[in-house]
Amino acid sequence: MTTTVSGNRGLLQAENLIFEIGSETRTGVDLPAPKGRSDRLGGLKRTAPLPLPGLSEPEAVRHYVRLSQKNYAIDLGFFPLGSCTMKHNPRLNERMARLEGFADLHPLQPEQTVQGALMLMEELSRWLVTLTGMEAVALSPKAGAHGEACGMLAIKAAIVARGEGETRKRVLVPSSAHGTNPATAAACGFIVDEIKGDADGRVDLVDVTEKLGPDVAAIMMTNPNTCGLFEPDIRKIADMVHAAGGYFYCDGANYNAIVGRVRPGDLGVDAMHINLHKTFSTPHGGGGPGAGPTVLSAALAPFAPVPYLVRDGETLRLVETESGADPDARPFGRMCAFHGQMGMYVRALTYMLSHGADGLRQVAEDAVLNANYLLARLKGHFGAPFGDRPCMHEVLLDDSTLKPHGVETVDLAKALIDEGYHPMTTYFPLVVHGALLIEPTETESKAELDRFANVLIALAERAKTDAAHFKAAPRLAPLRRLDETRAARQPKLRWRPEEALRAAAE
Amino acid sequence: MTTTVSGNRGLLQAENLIFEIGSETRTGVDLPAPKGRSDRLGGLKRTAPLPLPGLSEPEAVRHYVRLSQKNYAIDLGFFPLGSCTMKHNPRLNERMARLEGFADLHPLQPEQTVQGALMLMEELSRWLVTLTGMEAVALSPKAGAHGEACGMLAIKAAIVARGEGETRKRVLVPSSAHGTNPATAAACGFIVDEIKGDADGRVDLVDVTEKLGPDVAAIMMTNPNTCGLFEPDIRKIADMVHAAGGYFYCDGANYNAIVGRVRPGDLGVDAMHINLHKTFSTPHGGGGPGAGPTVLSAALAPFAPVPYLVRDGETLRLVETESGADPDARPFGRMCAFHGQMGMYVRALTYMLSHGADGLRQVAEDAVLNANYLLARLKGHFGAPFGDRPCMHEVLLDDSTLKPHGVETVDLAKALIDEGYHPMTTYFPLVVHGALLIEPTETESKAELDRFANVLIALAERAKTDAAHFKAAPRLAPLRRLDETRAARQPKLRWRPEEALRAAAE
Amino acid sequence: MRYLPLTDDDRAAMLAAVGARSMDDLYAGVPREAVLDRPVALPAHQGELQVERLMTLLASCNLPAGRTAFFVGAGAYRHHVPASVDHLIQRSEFLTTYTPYQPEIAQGTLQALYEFQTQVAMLTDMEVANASMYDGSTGMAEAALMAARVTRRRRIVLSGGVHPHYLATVRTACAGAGLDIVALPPAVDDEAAVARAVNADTAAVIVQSPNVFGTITDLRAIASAAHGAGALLVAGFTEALAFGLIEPAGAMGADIVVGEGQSIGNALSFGGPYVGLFATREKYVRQAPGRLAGETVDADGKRGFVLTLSTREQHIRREKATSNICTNSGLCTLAWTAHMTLLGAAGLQRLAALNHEAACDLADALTAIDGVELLTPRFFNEFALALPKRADAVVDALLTRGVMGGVPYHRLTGAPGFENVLLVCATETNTPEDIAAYAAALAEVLA
Amino acid sequence: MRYLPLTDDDRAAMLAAVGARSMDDLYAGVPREAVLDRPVALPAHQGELQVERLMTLLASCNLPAGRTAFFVGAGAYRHHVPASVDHLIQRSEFLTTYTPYQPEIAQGTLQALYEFQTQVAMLTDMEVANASMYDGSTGMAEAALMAARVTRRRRIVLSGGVHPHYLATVRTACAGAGLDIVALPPAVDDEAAVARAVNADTAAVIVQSPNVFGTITDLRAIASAAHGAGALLVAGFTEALAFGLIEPAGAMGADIVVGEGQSIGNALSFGGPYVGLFATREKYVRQAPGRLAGETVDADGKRGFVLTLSTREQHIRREKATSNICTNSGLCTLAWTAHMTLLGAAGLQRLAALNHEAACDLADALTAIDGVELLTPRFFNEFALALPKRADAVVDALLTRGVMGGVPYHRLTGAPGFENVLLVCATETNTPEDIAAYAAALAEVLA
Ligand SMILES: Cc1ncc(COP(=O)(O)O)c(C=O)c1O
Ligand SMILES: Cc1ncc(COP(=O)(O)O)c(C=O)c1O
Repeated sequence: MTTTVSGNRGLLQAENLIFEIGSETRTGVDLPAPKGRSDRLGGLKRTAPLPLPGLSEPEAVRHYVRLSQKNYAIDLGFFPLGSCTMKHNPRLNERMARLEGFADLHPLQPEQTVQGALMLMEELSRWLVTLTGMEAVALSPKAGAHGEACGMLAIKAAIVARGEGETRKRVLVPSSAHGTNPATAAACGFIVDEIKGDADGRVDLVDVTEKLGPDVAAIMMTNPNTCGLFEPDIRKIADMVHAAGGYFYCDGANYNAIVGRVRPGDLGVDAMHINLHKTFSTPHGGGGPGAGPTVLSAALAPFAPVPYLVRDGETLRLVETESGADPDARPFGRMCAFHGQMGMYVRALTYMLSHGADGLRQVAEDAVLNANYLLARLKGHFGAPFGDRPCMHEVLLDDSTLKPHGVETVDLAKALIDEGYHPMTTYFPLVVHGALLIEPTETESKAELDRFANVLIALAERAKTDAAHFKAAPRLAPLRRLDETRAARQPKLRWRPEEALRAAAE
Repeated sequence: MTTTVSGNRGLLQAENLIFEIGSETRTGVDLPAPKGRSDRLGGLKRTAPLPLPGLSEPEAVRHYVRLSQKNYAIDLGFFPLGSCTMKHNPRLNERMARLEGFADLHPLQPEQTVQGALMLMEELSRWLVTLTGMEAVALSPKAGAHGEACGMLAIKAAIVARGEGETRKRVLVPSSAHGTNPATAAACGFIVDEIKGDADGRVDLVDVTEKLGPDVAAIMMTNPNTCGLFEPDIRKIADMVHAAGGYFYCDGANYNAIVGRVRPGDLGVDAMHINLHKTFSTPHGGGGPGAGPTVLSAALAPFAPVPYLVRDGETLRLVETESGADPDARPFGRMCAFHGQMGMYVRALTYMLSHGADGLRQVAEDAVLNANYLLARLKGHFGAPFGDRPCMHEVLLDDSTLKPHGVETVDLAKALIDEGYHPMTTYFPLVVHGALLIEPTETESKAELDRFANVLIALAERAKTDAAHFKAAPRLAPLRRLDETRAARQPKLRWRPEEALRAAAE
Repeated sequence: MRYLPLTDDDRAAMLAAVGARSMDDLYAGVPREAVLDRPVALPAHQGELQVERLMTLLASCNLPAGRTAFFVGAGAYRHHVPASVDHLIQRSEFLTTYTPYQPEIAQGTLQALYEFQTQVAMLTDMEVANASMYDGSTGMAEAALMAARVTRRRRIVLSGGVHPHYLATVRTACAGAGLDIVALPPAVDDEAAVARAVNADTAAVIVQSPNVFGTITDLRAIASAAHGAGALLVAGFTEALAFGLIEPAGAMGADIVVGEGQSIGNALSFGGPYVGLFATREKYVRQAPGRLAGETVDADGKRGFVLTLSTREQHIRREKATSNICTNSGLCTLAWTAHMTLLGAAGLQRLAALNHEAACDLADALTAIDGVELLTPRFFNEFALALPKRADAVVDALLTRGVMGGVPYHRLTGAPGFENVLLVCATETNTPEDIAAYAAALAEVLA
Repeated sequence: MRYLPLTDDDRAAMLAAVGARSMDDLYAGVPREAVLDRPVALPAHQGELQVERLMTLLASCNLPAGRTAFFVGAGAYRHHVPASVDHLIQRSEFLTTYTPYQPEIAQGTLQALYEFQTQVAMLTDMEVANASMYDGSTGMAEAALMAARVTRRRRIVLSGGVHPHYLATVRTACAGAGLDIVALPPAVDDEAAVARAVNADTAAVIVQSPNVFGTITDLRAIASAAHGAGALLVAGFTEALAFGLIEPAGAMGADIVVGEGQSIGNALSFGGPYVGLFATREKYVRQAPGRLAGETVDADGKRGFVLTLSTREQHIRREKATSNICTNSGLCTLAWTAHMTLLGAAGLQRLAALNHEAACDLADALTAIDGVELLTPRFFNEFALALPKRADAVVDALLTRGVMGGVPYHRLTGAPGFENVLLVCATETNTPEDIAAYAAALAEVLA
């Protein structure tokens, strides 16, 4: 291997921490000098050290550009991370979010100066409510998990309003659920009761039936579920839950598979969050921000949190406090300061208008077609637990054909990195051992899918004879496999000035 | 070496030509359907094939993002390409150029609707004229070479106006000049007469003296010159040329070394282009666009081309045609349609306002200091033809210490690529064999310079024992060394549809 | 459709490969009656030009802050963000990537998060910080829940200076989780009352400094009251920039420091997305919510970064997780850390000083007007005024004079009381002319 | 100063390392009397916020095209450019790199140029194209010079339909080089006259189609006249988009096709930067000006791209170069090729059709007004009208009605004649309402 003096490798630039390259006296901004007038701090001037390093603009730009090139991204290649819906993020969305009339707007400006923003929220609500066939939407939740909390708190409020607050505490959550579902239920003060999956990757109807009872507040189901399958008995389950006096929370993370083709409202759903950063193409940004508007059924709509939107003839206003709420509204509270993720509303509505009702339907169909195409190409080469029938927008495979040769899910994932792909979601859902959850989305071309399938098939072949190749992967990424155990055992969560002294001393 | 099935290597994505991945029926735009009304084409509807491939937006974005990652850039690392002034390109400039009030302005809108644009041009002119100590500026030239033509045509017009158009045809050009200088002189109908350099890297005063005569129209000198040195006799040469009835064209590509510290007007210069894309930080964009406003002395100012700016009290207007010119103006013609590189004017003025008079002076000083620092660190390890005295903004080295070991300039350059650096300018200026022209610019930190110097010194050491390392470089770039001879011998300047058919047949 | 690469030919070929006659075959699992046979009743797809027109029209129905003399704060602040920040966060490699689950190809995001955590810890003078919460208010709710876990108690005391929206958010989250909220009555400065409210059942005392009235508070007395009772001190703040000038909560005994980071690197954007900063003591880190980036080495021994301590998190711990948070404020943290890196200590201190001076100048100018009283005893860049009229009417009247004069406190509570109190803020973006214009307009309105 | 990484400490250390006492030592080579001892009399440095304010103020003194019903063309065209184009060209790796002299680390730029050249050749139906000229007008000048080199003749004939700015640019460049210009008198449609003007001394016949009056011309007769006389046919155009609908010059016998590419991918930007498209026959390529990207292989036999045939260029051939051009329109070519890739043949054809229909609708609406006469016999998206009044006065009067109505032809020449002729253009950005507004306003103005 060619070694270099610089530590760089061709275009790949080594880059130290800002604490190692910057200094407290350098800065990348020019500001006028303060006048030096007397202060009004009442003696609370900072005495603590402030060792924040500064960089000049050229150094700062280079720092982040160099870092960026160590990342994989949708714009760079196929990113089939199941459940995460890594679809193309249109650039028009970004441009619209930066319009002065949206970006330079304070959440507490007088209402007469933000009518355009409120109209946008009203229009977004109309799209979400119409697409899902629900009664209302709470826009403010800031991500999917936050939307789950919003829905579960609405359910709680409805139950309390019925006077069953002390008795209905149990929430049924399938074992295949995303971790946020049980975590949310618990955070909202519910008791989580896990329900099994059946052999077909679906919620076990018998188990649900048995577990339903007067203490059940709700069921939290994902549909299409995390195995990439539509829950065929969903309507029946909804009716059973309703009959038992409970509510039906639907995790809408996979709504992109059915948008425009199926309305959750027609399935008996009472509450469902919509990850705008999944179905409606707002960028994931390396972990966020997202947005999790939560649609509500007629039963739950009165309990929607503040702020909510009210139209008075020509003008729109926000109800921002519980005391300001209309007589028929019984908001359960507030999810966050201000009005939610406006920047994401702009992007999502831009996307909706671009695709239109016809295009969104096509989005769902192409996502499902792409997944089924991959399933057809791959199922002979990998374990495909539920591969005997069509999937929705995701293909669930496992490492059962690799394991006998000493290669498991994580190794395949790392080998894919060398091949220039972001791995699929691994080891999720938990109901399948060594799960490989592939979500192609609708924004991949057939050529890209074929290339990916060819690589996976070639790797499956190679696994038969060359486990070492997989165990040593990745070799071509900016770093080799990272020691996650060490990171957790001896957590080092920040840089400390002592390191600089030590480095200088060495 | 790890081979991959996909052809990708980790993050580095293989990417085919658009002709290989797109198709004529695919598109990345949505347009309403034409109404199908009768046309007014007079039978000239296109019958020729139109095999232009289209890509959907996700595919197109990915295509160009992948391509981009195969480029080196200032934002990625040190780019010491001598004479090219690869300094940081501030992002504020980009934002300002995109203000609707500048970007969405048609060059032929009524003048009362573009007063802000004309004020900007006036302000830019004021800065350029004040900084250079000249009489006037022609803004419209579109790059340095275009500015050279502007200056030389002004000189020609002045000579013709004196009735010497047929007799003064010779232009003196030093052998160290950039290729555009002789090319420009010839394109303007002059006869190029090369003057020698002296042993100190400067124009040979004796040669100039001997070659001056009544047929000399002008001298074209670069100052600081292409060896990175200030021409110490410049004022004397200017006086001699003027005394002989000629004009002094100064190539201002290296103006960044003296901006704010020396005014070319004080040196006797009659015309000088200013590469806004060098001194004033507008981005090079992989080869352009640039901008080459050309400052003129009082002697040449009347001959400035149209369009030029006139202030009538509160309003500004452009003189766009020769017939519209003021009585005392004798424009030699027009350099281009419209008013030049407005987008670059915005960026350059933004930069000037940001740095201010004080900052621009500091720019020159830091550029010179950085170059001298590198010279001090490197001169013991490389040939440094003029390294016995301070340089300006560039360090000129050569490969004389490497050659005995079988390593030459090109090999060092390619080895630098593996080390993560863009090579310096090589084999220019022609007056030094195996030239290595390093221009650090003022936007590099001392740490970056030290790292670069360390790498160069280590490579100089390695060259003594391991020429093979250099001959085989680069190994770590997206491609190995390219066969430029083959490209020139069998030019293949475009993709052809037959290639697709052939590929399909194979 | 411009975002869809499949052509009709592709679709036909793929259906054939799959062995389906039509898409209906693939949706066969859906109950018949739930399948829509046509698009819903919403407009059809449109081109960029058309969509851009529509969105621009909506945007033009707003009055952007920068088109007025602008003095609105109360939890969101208008600052100048360097152009390079927005350029950098729009880089594809940052914008279009996910949570860094595969660290070998996510070192860019991970190193930036590690740097962010360190900067937040330095700014607040705390030991460690997480990789962000949704915003300051949800962060404060998480802090309350965390304090309850750490202390195994259920009583949460909040100062009357806490932003009413934050209070409502904390109340909602804590009610869901079954904690008890003791909210002190609205007060500009209630240090002593807060200290008195702590008792042996108290999990956390929550104070904000700067608080919604702009008041900055010496937390040391409250900290010792809290610690004496075995409670944690949760120190919130409305404006992260303040710590460039004022003593950080970490230096005054806070156990958790949490607040809104928007003012560094992020646009106002009508309230979101923002970025919650969350710092704590090392010993409590295993009870902290949210992602944490940590240092480790790769198989060759090279330094690298990973998400760590994930056994706290929902995807591992499910109903026992420290929080249900998954997606956080990724790209906003990048904007924050990039802006902070451009500032550095020198730039941050100067910026903070400019803000404080502008606010002092504004306070001088406005309190010179008859009947205007300054309520806030100590402040950074924001303060509360008592006016001789209802604040909402004054704000409306100022608006017709080109001034956005602040937030009527009453708007935030909707409850009776404080109707004449106006929250006013000044930043480095306010010119002396803005301040003069405000004073002139207010004098007119109150005359 | 935010763009300068050196601190004063750095400077001192570096001066010491260099062995200089001060910067004056390093400028010792400069004649004493020419050294300024203080900054020139211009303002001092300012922060981003201050500079942004100033530039925004200047920008606000303009009336952007999009804020009016806009019908101005005459060589620059307002089209919608997809948002992704501007995003892509702002990528650091494209924006902040140089001419691809080191091909191993410039394949991004080089492949994009190779694709650009191919697209230009396909669009114009020519064999090869170069990597761009500064703009259409300078490209036309280069074409004249090239034709003179190829034919070793000096006479250049230009149609009276050539844009007057182009004519002036060609005239200036050719005069400098000592060529003779024969410019036919301004004419909307002078096909026959052009053919007649060719003689045995003629190096090139230059025609534009679409020309400044919007006229599109069947070039076949002119081509055979030119070729019969041993001259080259240089076919210019004002609007590259036209070739999505009209027969390209390459299919009608042109030897060089050259014109303005701005309308694809590039903003109006008050006239620049734009991008000159330049295509020719393979046999003439060694006489062509400008950069050329070509395919080759690397040491491992992998396909790659380089700049090639550089023995034509100034840096090798110096005074014998085919042109002095060095920097060209790099980033504008990238915008062009990216936009063209998004369009593809299908999108291009549709876009061209929409433009043509808008122009036809506009012509119908305007010629319905008494006294308005359509001069252009065949057109793409632009045409000339004869008005009953001076066109400049009409344009001013239209402006007060919110309509930017076009360019008075007389503005382009400044010479007597054609004072009543107005050049009018419509594109896909004009709505039916815009067109109706124009017709209504014009009727009023002419009433
Ligand atoms: C099935 C499912 N549910 C919930 C979530 C949580 O959504 P968020 O990350 O937006 O909080 C996710 C996110 O990955 C998910 O995949
Ligand atoms: C010394 C010198 N002169 C002239 C030029 C030509 O300038 P441009 O490329 O802007 O035409 C250059 C460009 O590299 C140069 O370095």
